[in-house]
Order: sequence, then structure tokens, then C-alpha cells
Amino acid sequence: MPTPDALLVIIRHAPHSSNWLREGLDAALVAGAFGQPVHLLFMGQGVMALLKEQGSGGPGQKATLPTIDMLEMYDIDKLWVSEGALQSLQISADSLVENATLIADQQIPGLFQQHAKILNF
Amino acid sequence: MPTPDALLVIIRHAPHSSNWLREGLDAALVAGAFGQPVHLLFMGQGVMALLKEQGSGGPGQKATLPTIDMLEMYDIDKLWVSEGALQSLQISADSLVENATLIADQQIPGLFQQHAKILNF
Amino acid sequence: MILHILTKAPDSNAATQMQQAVGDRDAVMLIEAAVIAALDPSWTAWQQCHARIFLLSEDLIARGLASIAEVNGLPTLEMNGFVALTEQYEKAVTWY
Amino acid sequence: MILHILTKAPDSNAATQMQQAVGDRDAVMLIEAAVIAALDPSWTAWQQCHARIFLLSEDLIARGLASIAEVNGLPTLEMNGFVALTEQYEKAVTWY
Amino acid sequence: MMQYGLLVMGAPYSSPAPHSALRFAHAVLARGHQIAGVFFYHDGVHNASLLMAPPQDELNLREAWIELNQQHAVQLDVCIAAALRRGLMSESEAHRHGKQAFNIAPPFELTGLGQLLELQQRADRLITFA
Amino acid sequence: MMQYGLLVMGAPYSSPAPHSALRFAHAVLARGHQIAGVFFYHDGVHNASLLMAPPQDELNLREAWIELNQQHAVQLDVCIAAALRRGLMSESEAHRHGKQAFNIAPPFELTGLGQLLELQQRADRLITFA
Repeated sequence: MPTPDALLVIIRHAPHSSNWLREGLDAALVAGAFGQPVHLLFMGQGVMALLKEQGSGGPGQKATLPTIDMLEMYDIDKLWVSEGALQSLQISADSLVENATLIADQQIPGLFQQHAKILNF
Repeated sequence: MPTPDALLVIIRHAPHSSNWLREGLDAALVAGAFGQPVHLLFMGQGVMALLKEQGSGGPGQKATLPTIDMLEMYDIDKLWVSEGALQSLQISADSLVENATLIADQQIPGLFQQHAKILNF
Repeated sequence: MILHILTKAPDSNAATQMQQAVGDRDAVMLIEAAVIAALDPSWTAWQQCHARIFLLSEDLIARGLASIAEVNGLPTLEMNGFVALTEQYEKAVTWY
Repeated sequence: MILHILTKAPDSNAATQMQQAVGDRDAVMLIEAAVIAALDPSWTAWQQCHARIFLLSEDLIARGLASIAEVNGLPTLEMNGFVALTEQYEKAVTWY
Repeated sequence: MMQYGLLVMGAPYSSPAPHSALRFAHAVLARGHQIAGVFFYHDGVHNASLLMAPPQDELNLREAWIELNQQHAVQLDVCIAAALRRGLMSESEAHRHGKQAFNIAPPFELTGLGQLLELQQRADRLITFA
Repeated sequence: MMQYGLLVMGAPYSSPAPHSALRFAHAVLARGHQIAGVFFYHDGVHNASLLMAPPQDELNLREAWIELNQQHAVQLDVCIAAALRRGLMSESEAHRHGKQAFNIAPPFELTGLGQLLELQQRADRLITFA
């Protein structure tokens, strides 16, 4: 269950298409490193950050998966994924990394209310 | 009728939301100044560049309408506007500047074929 | 209670995602490209957030949409009113 | 005959506008975020451009979509094949 | 009276976000509140560029931020990681990276993301412009 | 053998366009064609920044463009109007604008939009990355 002083970081952008995803994850990692409880919510194309099969980008482009793996080291173990986003992108839950938790879209407004601090990327 | 050596410049972005509109119009103006025949096609939110009622943006932000008015000085008098874009944005043709010409969406692929040079903004 | 600030057009992913997150008592402020919503009174967010959704008037004026917003009877706020909303709602989330 | 290059997702304005401009004999190259189309074999452009629409394989691999593209039986090209298309089609238009 | 923090993530001239943020900031002050700080992240780091040279008839956004700093003591923090990869650095970072020039100077300060989280804790409201 | 022109309108690290353009350029050359020039416009002007300092494990895009210039004599033109408003200028522009520093240097050249139109005329193909 979310703690009231936790930070909710929302990830809405896919890997490689912009720097939003990486800079959003960086914010989550820094908050985690400062000991702040952090929860992540993946919406829209942001769910693509959790695809197991991702490679790196072109030569010299950084992959996202190692950063996703780092989240646990900072005690960021709550990765909520919008069920509706998976459905509309036709992504099966099996193709995501292990520690993702599906959340029904009706529960998303409640999640926002429960967090005192929110950063939206 | 389009001449085969004319440049087709496509404008798809609304005023104030990015610099695409302005930089697209700049390209059209420079081509016109160089004596190249230039035709403009407004698609999607680009049609908003032609709204008569536009003001300037916030303090210090440049308005688009003076640039639209400058087009004629460079002999750029063909301003095609996608009829479908107007319909889907629910903009009436009356609210556009005088020299805009509606074009049916079925004619758009033909327009692309008729121009040897295209720049898409 | 959250103030949602939308900066992208009503047909954008940002708008769709915002609509998924808006709670019953939340409010919505439409700024920048989001004021294009003035053209479409049938946009679902107008119903969803009924009485708690506003267009930023200076962004309407800049885009030539002020009179259509009035014709369509849509609620507008000046920048001062936008700030007042951020006072009332203890959290603000921007969708872009 | 034009090669249309799409760099944004199939649900973007760029994709819609591209579909309005594609002629009967044109081809389509999907790169960057456009390779998300691999997830949706029912996307209308697959029918519209039937046999002349391709996904860039290295962008599929980067995003973890290579095997789904294969499962869905969608045509892919390497960068070399993309260049070959630009040789065949005398004009190229990028939608972003 | 409340404390506002602003998070600016759009570049001048490419995004309307900096303009919106500045107009919002002045309205906040006009209503008697204070601005605890502005944090520039993502493409917003370009707001700090010393070398910005917009046409004469357009607002110089860097100067507008500096005015806000000088008249209302508003702290202007720029995320260092976001800045470096986008070609923005202070004099000391330029030394460290062996560069001959720099394009970030006070009152803009390069700082870490921790500063954003600290601003979010300290302010009554954090408003994002992007 | 054909002549290709490239129009690059995305910023490094914020857009994948520069990466795509570079990979495309190498594939063009590998197929025996020539690259008549690259024109940087809109946010693409940031590709030329001398002060770009990405993390060590990421490609330095400016250096990758310079390599293309040195090994294949590819001209690298940057739109001057787009550059100035985004905080990019050469040494001579810095003098003109009274700035102490500059962040564009050869082989990148500041030039007008006319150069883009000229490239479009001269090349057999103009491919846009944005």
C-alpha cells in the first residue's frame, strides 16, 4: 500500500524516442538514493520501458533495461503498470519484466490521491 | 496548377506550441525570395496558422499572422488547406484569412506527386 | 484533490492519460496547445470534469480562439485565476 | 512515387497525416517510434500500403519488438534496405 | 502566503513552457506568494544559456529569468546531468571537461536532481511547465 | 551513384533523429553513394555544440558528425537563425553579439536557409530526420 509521504513518479514515454523516460527514471533513482519512498506508475507508451526483450539502441545509445534493474537496489519495488495501456498497445503481461504489477485503470485516480508528491514524466 | 519545379512546403503545427510553424514558414519565405515557386499545404493543426483572429502570444512572443501576410510579397499565393483538417478541428472556412484555398483530402496524394521538391514541417 | 494542467491538444496521448487519472473532485486547467479544446464542446473531458475545467484566456487569445470559446460557452480563466486554482488544490500534475 | 518515412507512433497526428498523403504507388518506411506499429497488425496503414510498408529492424530490436513483428508476420528491412528504398523512390517525405 | 516551486522542462523558442512559467511566476508574486525556486530539467536547461541570441523583437528568456532572480531573489537551479549532455556548462565544469568556453553563469547554478526533490519538499506547491 | 542530402531537425539525446541520420549516412556511403551535405535546422542545430559533454558510455554525436566530415568530406551546415535563438554561435557571431564565448566551430559552418534549398536542388535525394 502507498505510504502518504511516498513520491509517485509517472513514466509515460517509450525508450529511445526522447529523453523523457531516462530523465524520469533518474529522478526516481535520486529520490530513492535520498531515502524517499518511491512508487512508479507506467502509463501509455511508458509501459514499453518494461519489455524484457529490449536491446540497446544504435551504436552508443544506452539501453533502458539496466536502469529498470537498478530500481530494486534503491528499494523501488513498486512498479505499477496500467492494464489499459497494455491492452491498447496489445502487449501481453508475460513480455514484461518480473516485478511489474498490473493496476486496473479505475484505480489510477485513487493512486494519484494517495500520494502527496507526484512527478509526471 | 502546380508547376513541376515548384517547392511544396507542408505546415502541420499550430502557432505558439513549438517553433515548427515559424521555421517552416521561414523556409517557404527564403525559397520565395530566391525566386523558387512555392506552394503551401496546411494539414492537421497547421490550419490554425490561418485563423484571422490570432493575437500575439504572451509578452515578447511573436505573432504568426504578419508572417502569413508576408507570403504574398514573395509571390507565395497558393495556400492550400486540408478540408478534412478543418472539419475535424471544427473550424469554419470563414474564420481563415482571405487567400486560403480548400482542398479535398482525396486530392492531397496528387498534390504530393505533382511537386518535385517537398519540405514537411 | 488535484489540479491537472494539460498543455497538449485534446487528441494527444497526454490528454487521454490525464482523463484516466482525473478523480471526481479534481480540477483541470487547459493551457498552451490544450486550448484547442475550445473548438470541440463534445470533447469528453468537458463532461467528465464538468464545472471544474477551465481554458487559459491569454492562450486562447494568442491562438485566435477566444470568441469561439465564448460562442461555445466554455469557462475561461486569466493567469490570476490559474494561480488561484493552484492555491485551492493542494497538488498539481502537468500532462504534456 | 514517394517514400514516406514515419518516425512517430501509429496513433500520432503524424501517422494520420501521412495516411492522408500516401498515394497508390508510394511506399512507407517505419522508423524510431513508428515501429510500435509492430504490435498492431490491424493498423489501417498495413492494409492501405500493403506490400510497400516496412519496419526498420534495428529500431525494432532496440525496443524489444523484433519477435512480435515476426510473430505478426510483418515485413522488416535493415538500414541497407531502407537506403535501397530511397534509391527506388525519387522523393522522400518524413512525417514526425 | 505560500511558497511555490517551479519545474521548467521546455526549451525557449521550441516550447511555450518557459513563457507560461514566467507569466505564472509573475501572477504568483502578484497574489502575494513567494517563489522558493525554479528548477530547470530536460530541455528546460537551455533557458540558462548565456549564448542565447533571439531576434530583437522577441523576449530574451534568459534575461527574463535573471530579472525574476534579481527582483524577487528567486533561486535558479539547472540540473547538471541534463545540462552537460545538451551542451550547457559552467566555468568550473568547462575546466573539468577541458573545454575553452562556458555558457552557464550565475545567477543560474548547476546542481543535482536532489535539489528538485528538496524544492518539492520545501514548497507548498510544485508546478511543472513542460 | 547518387548524391544524398540530409536534413537533421532533432537535438542529440532529446530525439533519436541524429542517431538515425548518422546510421543512415553510413549505410548510404556503404552502398557507394555520396553525401552532398548535411543541413542542421530546428533543434538539430544542437548537434554542432562544442560544449556537448554526454556520459562516457554514450556516443558523442558532434564527434560522430566530425568523423563523417573528415573521412568522407561531408559538408556540415547549420542554420544561423535557428542556431542563434537556441544559444549556438560561432566565434565571429559571438563578436557581433558581444559574447565572450562561442560553441560552434569548423567543420560546422553557420549559414542561411538558402543553403538547404541549394542542397535540395543539388542532391538526387533529400532525406529528413526529425
